[in-house]
Amino acid sequence: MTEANDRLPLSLTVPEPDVRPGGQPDFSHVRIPQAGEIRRPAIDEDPENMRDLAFGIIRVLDRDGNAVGPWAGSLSPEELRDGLRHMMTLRAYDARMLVAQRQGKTSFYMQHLGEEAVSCAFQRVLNKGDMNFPTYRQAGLLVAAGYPLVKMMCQVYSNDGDSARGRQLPVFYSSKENGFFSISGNLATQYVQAVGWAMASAIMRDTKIAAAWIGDGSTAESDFHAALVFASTYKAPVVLNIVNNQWAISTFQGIARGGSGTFAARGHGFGIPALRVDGNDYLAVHAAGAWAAERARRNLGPTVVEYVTYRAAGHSTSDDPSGYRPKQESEAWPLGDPILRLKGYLIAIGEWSEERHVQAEAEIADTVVRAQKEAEAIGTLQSGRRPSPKDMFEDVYAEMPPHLVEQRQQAGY
Amino acid sequence: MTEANDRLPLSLTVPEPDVRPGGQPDFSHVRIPQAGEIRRPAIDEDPENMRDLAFGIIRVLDRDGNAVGPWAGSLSPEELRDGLRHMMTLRAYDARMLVAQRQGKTSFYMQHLGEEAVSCAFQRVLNKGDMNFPTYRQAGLLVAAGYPLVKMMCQVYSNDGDSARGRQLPVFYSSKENGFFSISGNLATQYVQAVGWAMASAIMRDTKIAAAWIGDGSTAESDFHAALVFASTYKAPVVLNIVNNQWAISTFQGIARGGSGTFAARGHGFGIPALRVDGNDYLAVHAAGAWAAERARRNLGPTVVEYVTYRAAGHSTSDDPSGYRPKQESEAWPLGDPILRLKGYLIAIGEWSEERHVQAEAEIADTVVRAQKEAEAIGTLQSGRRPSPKDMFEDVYAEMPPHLVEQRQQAGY
Amino acid sequence: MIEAIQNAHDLAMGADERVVVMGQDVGYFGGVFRCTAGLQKKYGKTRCFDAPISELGIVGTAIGMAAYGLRPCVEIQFADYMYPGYDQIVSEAARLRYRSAGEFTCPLVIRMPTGGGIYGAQTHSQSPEALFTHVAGLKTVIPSNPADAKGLLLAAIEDPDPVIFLEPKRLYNGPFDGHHDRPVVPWKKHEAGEVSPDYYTVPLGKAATRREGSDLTILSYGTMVHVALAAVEELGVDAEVIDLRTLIPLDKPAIVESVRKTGRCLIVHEATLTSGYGAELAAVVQRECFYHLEAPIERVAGWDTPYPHAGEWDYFPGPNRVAAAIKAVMEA
Amino acid sequence: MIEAIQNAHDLAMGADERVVVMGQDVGYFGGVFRCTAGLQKKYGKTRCFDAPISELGIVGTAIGMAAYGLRPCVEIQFADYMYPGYDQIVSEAARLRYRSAGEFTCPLVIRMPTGGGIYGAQTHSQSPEALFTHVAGLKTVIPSNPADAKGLLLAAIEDPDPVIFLEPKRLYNGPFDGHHDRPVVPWKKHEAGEVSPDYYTVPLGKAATRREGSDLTILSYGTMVHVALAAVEELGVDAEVIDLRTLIPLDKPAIVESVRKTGRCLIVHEATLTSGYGAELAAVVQRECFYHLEAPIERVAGWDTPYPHAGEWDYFPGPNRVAAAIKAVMEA
Ligand SMILES: Cc1ncc(C[n+]2csc(CCOP(=O)(O)OP(=O)(O)O)c2C)c(N)n1
Ligand SMILES: Cc1ncc(C[n+]2csc(CCOP(=O)(O)OP(=O)(O)O)c2C)c(N)n1
Ligand SMILES: [Mg+2]
Ligand SMILES: [Mg+2]
Repeated sequence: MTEANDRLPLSLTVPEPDVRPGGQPDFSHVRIPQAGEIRRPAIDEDPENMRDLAFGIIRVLDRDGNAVGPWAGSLSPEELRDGLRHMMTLRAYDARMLVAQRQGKTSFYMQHLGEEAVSCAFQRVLNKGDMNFPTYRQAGLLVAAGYPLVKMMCQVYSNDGDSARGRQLPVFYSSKENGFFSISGNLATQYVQAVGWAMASAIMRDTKIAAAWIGDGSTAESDFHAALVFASTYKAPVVLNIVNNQWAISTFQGIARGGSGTFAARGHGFGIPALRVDGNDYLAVHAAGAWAAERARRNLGPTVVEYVTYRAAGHSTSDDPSGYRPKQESEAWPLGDPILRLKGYLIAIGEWSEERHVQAEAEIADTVVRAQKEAEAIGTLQSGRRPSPKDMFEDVYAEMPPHLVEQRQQAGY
Repeated sequence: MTEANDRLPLSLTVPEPDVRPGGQPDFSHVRIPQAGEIRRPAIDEDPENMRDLAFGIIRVLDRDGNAVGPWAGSLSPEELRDGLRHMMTLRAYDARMLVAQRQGKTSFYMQHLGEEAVSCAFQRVLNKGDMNFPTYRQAGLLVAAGYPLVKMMCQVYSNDGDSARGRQLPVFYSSKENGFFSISGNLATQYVQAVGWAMASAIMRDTKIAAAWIGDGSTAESDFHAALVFASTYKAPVVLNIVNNQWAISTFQGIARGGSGTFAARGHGFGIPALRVDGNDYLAVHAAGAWAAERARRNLGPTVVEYVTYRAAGHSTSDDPSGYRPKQESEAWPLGDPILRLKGYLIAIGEWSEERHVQAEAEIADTVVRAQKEAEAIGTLQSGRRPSPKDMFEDVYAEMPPHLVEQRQQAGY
Repeated sequence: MIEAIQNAHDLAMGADERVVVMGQDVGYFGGVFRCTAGLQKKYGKTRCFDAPISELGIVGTAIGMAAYGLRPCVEIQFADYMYPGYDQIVSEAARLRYRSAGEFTCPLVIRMPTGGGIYGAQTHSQSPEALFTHVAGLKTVIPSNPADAKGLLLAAIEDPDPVIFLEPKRLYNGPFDGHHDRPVVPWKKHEAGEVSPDYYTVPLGKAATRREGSDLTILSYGTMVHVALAAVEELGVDAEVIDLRTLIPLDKPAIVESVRKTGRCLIVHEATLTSGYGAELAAVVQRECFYHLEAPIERVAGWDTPYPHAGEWDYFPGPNRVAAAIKAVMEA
Repeated sequence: MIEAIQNAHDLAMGADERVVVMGQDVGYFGGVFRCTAGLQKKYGKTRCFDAPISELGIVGTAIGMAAYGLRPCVEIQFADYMYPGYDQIVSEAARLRYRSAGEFTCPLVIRMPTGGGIYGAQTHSQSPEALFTHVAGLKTVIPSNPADAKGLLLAAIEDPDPVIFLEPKRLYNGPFDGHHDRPVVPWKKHEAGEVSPDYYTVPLGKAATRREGSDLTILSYGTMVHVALAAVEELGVDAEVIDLRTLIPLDKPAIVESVRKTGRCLIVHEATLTSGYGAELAAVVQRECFYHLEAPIERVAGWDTPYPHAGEWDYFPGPNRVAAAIKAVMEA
């Protein structure tokens, strides 16, 4: 070993977002491919031959409201109107629940503003019996599956109508029936569970597939790696979704992503094919999701899909993003608003109109308000019918062991 | 959601090695590039432009004993003779310690048979002050650094000469002075620590670099992922070594690797440049290690290096590989024996001879035996001078807290 | 005990196709301790297979499988290596039923060899049971002999909730009374070494009294049951020795009845003393038996240090330490 | 308390360039609880920076930094999220000095907000201290007021070994007596809310007596100290209330002296009861004070269930439960 004092000192790189509050958002350097530009490989394409797809952005809707390119055409106008309604419903629902939280009717809330297309469109590629392992920001999966808004609200209010007995933080829904796995507060844990669930389906020679969900920031967690290792090894029938909404609370995506250009690229380390998609383009999300789901169903194994989107609101009701990013950043975001984009397209092809849209908005507002009334008639976090404290001791185990019986008695029940 | 009963049943893929005991080893499908075939990129090459290097095998020594191609020439004959001696010493040391274990002089031992080049050659690319974070299978780092064999043996014997007071399993050495971080029994944990150590050097604007070590099987662990995330994000000056010796106890490398062709490819998910090297070629290991170390020193960040080698012996003294792989597999392994290859090269260039080799073997055997006598004069696990039980209570904390003082007294000390 | 565990797997897999086995080296090779030998051959490689070296992945995928409806029984190669999977165990397996109010459940068994006595040093000797007993939603089981190991493992696999199944590795090949310098006794020479070939279960939550006595009660589990029995015989004291078998749920009635009878209590485990499961036992016993206790409850446990290699037998709480503690309890 | 913790960071970083701060959102933004506000601006982004969401990576790299010679002080955003880093804490940070006989050491502080009371439900409310106190090689600290928080944190950063620093998040903005329906009291109205701007340390391993008394001894820490004091005042009982401040090493003399004086003991913590740190305290007290105890030691703790959202105040061991237990101890 030799001495190396002649060396220049090292220095630590700490990635920074381009702008901070006070600065002018500028996304001009973000390369956004044209709609229709990215090719659509065969379903059974060798991952090694489609590396480019992890670095582009699959887009279907162009700026003029046309659906173009090889990924277009996966949905009928009827289905697209459904999709529009789902996204509008989710946005209206979010808005009401946000207000309800501000009114003290619950403790906490998390919105999807700007990201509605991702979960709403993806749900439509699944079959009954398939299972999502979502994060807290995919309630669109439930909305698009037709899960009752009242039940969602009862969960948010932790009232007596909550099927999880008020045990979970608001927005931590669960619905086996609707292919929505119980949400965990511990980031990323669900990702590897989804792989196990998919492995089970394959072990049982079943036909069900799983969809794993994770945020950009959470890909840094260990569970993400384990999920890719196991999915890659056992060729599990699972779609490995990554929702890159640019932010993890106050931390921009560059901290989790590091030196790779994209999150989709993570798949390449495992020989897993990876797509990168415009997450604000309902048609693109659906087309890419369908492609990946089809791979899983044909026993071709996992696919990584990165949805490029933007978290337009705060991380949660506990967060104020103006502390770490310019207020105008959301508007400057180049991929636009998913609802406006789909609406524009439907109008362009003569399947929708401004009038119908206004009417739909009113109908949806009405539906949401009625659901809210129904839910609040049961109760909110602080008033009305709430789960009994007695319930607190149930479901720790299938059968209550003596020490919990004793504690329940001590608690007075 | 629609029903999907028309689908064919899924099935689980469980990768299997090509042959099991009773079968005939056949490595003919393993593509091994010619020596000299793989290009040598500039030190500051963009990772995206050198993806191919994760899929080839950098080789310098060809079958005829020539050193060829762009990676040749990093070492003088003198240095190569040192390298040969280090590898021979390690092999002789292993052989003695294996016998010592069989004789009951210690509880456990792990050999390097067939993998000597990896650690012996890599050590020579480091400077004083740099730090290895090794696994249990890189004792060559110590041998090549000139760490006394007697001290190594005292560790193996857990005798009173063991600087770690007999606390650790045999072969779990530690030497700060020699850039050898204390070995952990928990696989992979050191990998991310190496990244932190390297980050510290950069934070302090120092010039030291770190080298992380991991086995093929252990890359599945979470720490591997965390290491790549942090190294990639902060551009830590670290070399991320992966020793692919084909086996993790009884499990072949395909289980950890999954669908990616190589372990080096893992780097691509993070934009980290990756090399894949003939681990049985002393010159290739040195050249690739030097390239990666130079990147780190120039503040260009981490490099993944996969060493392709073969674990010729059992995993440890607790393991009998004939239970899970053909006995002849080791001989069939196409990359040959690292000692024989370097010896052949030195002879071919006129810098060594059979006679000198025989003489060196005798000298080394003598050195090892003398060291062993010295170590055994202190003691072995079951006899002689052993660390005092009193020591057991030291070093849990810098200062012994009252409850440990009490327990030590209870123990009679 | 290895054969008993292997046999329990075999019977469970034969009886229920939802039982799958996964872990490092458990497939073709049959496990580094051979507890899964022959299973892959018999049931196929999609029912018993090798896992990557990721305890997180093993537990995490097993949770997904359990939620799907399978009954995974997975192996962690050594209890010392469960930590990478601890988040999935604590935050996920233990809570899934609760947080979904029973909509999703996790019938999962996580087996792991535990304890020292094989010169495994600090990373092959740990007894982390207290890290499980503190977690609501988990059951924790630890057998002390082959017959129990089989029956408890079958009960654990049948159980609708996650069960941590700790296997004292020093007992794999025979009972061990702590006299490490004496010849190894194989199980076949021990009465509890006889294992019925039938499918049977030993219920979770029930302790076993290994020796009746009136002088004091010794609470123990796993390897230390044998050590305690040895110390009792050597001292010639009339101790009641209770083998807990299941730590959670705890068989409190059996413990309380015994200590109220004897008036004295010693707790023996191999895990480090501080915040070990013995603390919980002491807290329970002093509360439930306060007016019957004639002496302070003593604990014999591993020292609050990592498990050293050379000093293995200085660390291990052998019969001498147990005997000294018995004397202390009797003479107090 | 937030300002006190921020200030301790500031002073430590100013005094010692080896002190570096890392964690999720701790950099530009200053932490979700604002405990690191302004540090990046003042000391630069290589001394205080955001980490990826990998608790393993945060602890693992910090161990490497500590081994290098730095003094990392890292934040885990909630104690509930420490599990992915638990292996690195237990198997590595806690053991590095021991296994290398002092050649490599790990002067590392791991801060994490703990406890409930903010409607955080099961994944923002946990009190996992017992999972640290069982691990040899770790020190575990938990302050109950701003003055202690600052002095203990500075002592922890100075300490040559890994220290787990638990911050009761319900105390961040004021003392909390458990009466959740009463108005929030800010720290500035509380005597311990006054924090000297100077650099000072509060030694690890020393408990503080918050109230002297002769009827019984209450052992507690963190938020529950305030709850216990409230219950004592409301009942009008003459209790001695001890705030442990450091769980490991434990200030045993202070505890033993007090219980021997009062003859009765109640232990109060928020963590789940079974195998909680209260068990260790009960085991120690019954042994050391056996002949002075006039009643069984009682424990008031969180129920052995996950922390529910809607039922937060049914779960939290508030003044009523503490008062009932005081009565039980006094009347036994
Ligand atoms: C294991 C764990 N660590 C930290 C947190 C705290 N936390 C909650 S959300 C969040 C950011 C997640 O960001 P991302 O994955 O990008 O998802 P997004 O919120 O943007 O959808 C953090 C750090 C947590 N819940 N779990
Ligand atoms: C966390 C953890 N899990 C499991 C083990 C048990 N174990 C020890 S070595 C080994 C195989 C490692 O294989 P590899 O990483 O390929 O290294 P090699 O032995 O081939 O050098 C296993 C599974 C361990 N030591 N630590
Ligand atoms: Mg995000
Ligand atoms: Mg290997």
